[in-house]
Amino acid sequence: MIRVQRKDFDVGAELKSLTNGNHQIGGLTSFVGLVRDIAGGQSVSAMTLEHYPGMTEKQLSAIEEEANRRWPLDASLIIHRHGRLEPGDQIVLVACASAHREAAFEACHFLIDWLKTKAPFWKLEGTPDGDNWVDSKSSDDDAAARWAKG
Amino acid sequence: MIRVQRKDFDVGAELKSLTNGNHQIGGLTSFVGLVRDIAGGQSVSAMTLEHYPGMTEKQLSAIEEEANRRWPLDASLIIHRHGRLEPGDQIVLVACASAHREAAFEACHFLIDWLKTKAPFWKLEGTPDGDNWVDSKSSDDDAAARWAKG
Amino acid sequence: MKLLYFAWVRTKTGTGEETVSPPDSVCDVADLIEWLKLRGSGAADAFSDPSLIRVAVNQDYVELDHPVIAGDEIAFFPPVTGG
Amino acid sequence: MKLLYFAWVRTKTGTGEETVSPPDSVCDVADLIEWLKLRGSGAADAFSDPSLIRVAVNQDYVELDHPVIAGDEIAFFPPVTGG
Repeated sequence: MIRVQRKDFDVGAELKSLTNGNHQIGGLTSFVGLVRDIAGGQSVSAMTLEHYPGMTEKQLSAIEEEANRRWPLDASLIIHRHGRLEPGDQIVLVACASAHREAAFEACHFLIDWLKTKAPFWKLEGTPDGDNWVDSKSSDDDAAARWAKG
Repeated sequence: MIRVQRKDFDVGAELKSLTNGNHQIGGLTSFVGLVRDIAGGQSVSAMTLEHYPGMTEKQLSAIEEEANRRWPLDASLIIHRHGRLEPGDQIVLVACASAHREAAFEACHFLIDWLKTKAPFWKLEGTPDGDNWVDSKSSDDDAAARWAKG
Repeated sequence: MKLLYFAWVRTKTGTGEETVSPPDSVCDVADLIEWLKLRGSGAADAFSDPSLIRVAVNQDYVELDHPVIAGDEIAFFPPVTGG
Repeated sequence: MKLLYFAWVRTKTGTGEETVSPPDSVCDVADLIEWLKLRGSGAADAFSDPSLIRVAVNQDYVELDHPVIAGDEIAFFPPVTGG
């Protein structure tokens, strides 16, 4: 399941509903991304996430389908927020449940790595020097490249 | 922080208190282990976790310290239950928070892999054929061996 | 065709969305970018370094040699930074 | 010294905990296991294949050649299966 929304999410409730009643699940791995108050040595007072409505959902669904093709998952979830956020706010939740922990870990790691390079979101950071569009990181490209199929 | 307890835990509340107020945290990775209703092709009606009080806490603390030595973590948590559990019940929660997602992912994965081979817990599964002590898995040894320092 | 701009591409072009009808000589994304650069200083600035621009046609990533036709939704934006 | 047994080692020895005073000739864990096997059929069964047994002295994992002395807390158990 994927969701793109402005409002916050409740990690506990989301994880609970993901596994609830499915007793084949042995492991649930999740990742929460949070707004930091510092980036590249500069203090950050706010972050505004712009996205491409329509394409975002299409890309997130494609990423999730790919994870389900690669690993035997019982459930998966991506929630990504957009709009104005402040330090400490939750940005994204990715979760994968499987019979065994390795599949849950790898699929969750894959989802966040791919999402970082494929999902059409852009971050505008508010700093004392003004607003800056965040540059993409080569480390994110490298992380996603690990999952490329040879 | 480590806790060994009989009672259930609230994943959402635990994760929230782990990151709350620390705006240096950019990523929080967590793993929840759950009781499956099937194991090795046999149906499982209940699982009883025996442990070694004292040594359990000592080993979990040592594992957590090692993770904090290896990765720059802002917070880490291991909660492991003991006693009688049923399919769908939560067994263990491992969570790591860091400025960056790679450290959070790797440390969390390390913790659960090492815990599986180092923490003195033993599982007694209730099946239609009677109670069986669960055998250790060579795949768990292999998973832990990945983290051995060369 | 409908053009969409995001992030600093949007702030440089000065608009988030526009509808254009380029001449028949505009066959692929690269042609479209060259044509847009001739239309105004904002676009010329936004597209001054094409290596910084990512393109989606009908919400899928494409390369510069991807064909464009009437009715397409074509989006230009910087490398993504979500998650 | 205090001995602890867990999981199927406990069910085979028939006890979870006992205090013993082995002779001075028992210097290390291997000696202790041999001495215990002579004391009763439960221990002989539990320790019949030493490769299946893990040992902790004072709550740290040790090998069979680890010394044991009066006052030690020594635990015997199968490979762990937590998590």
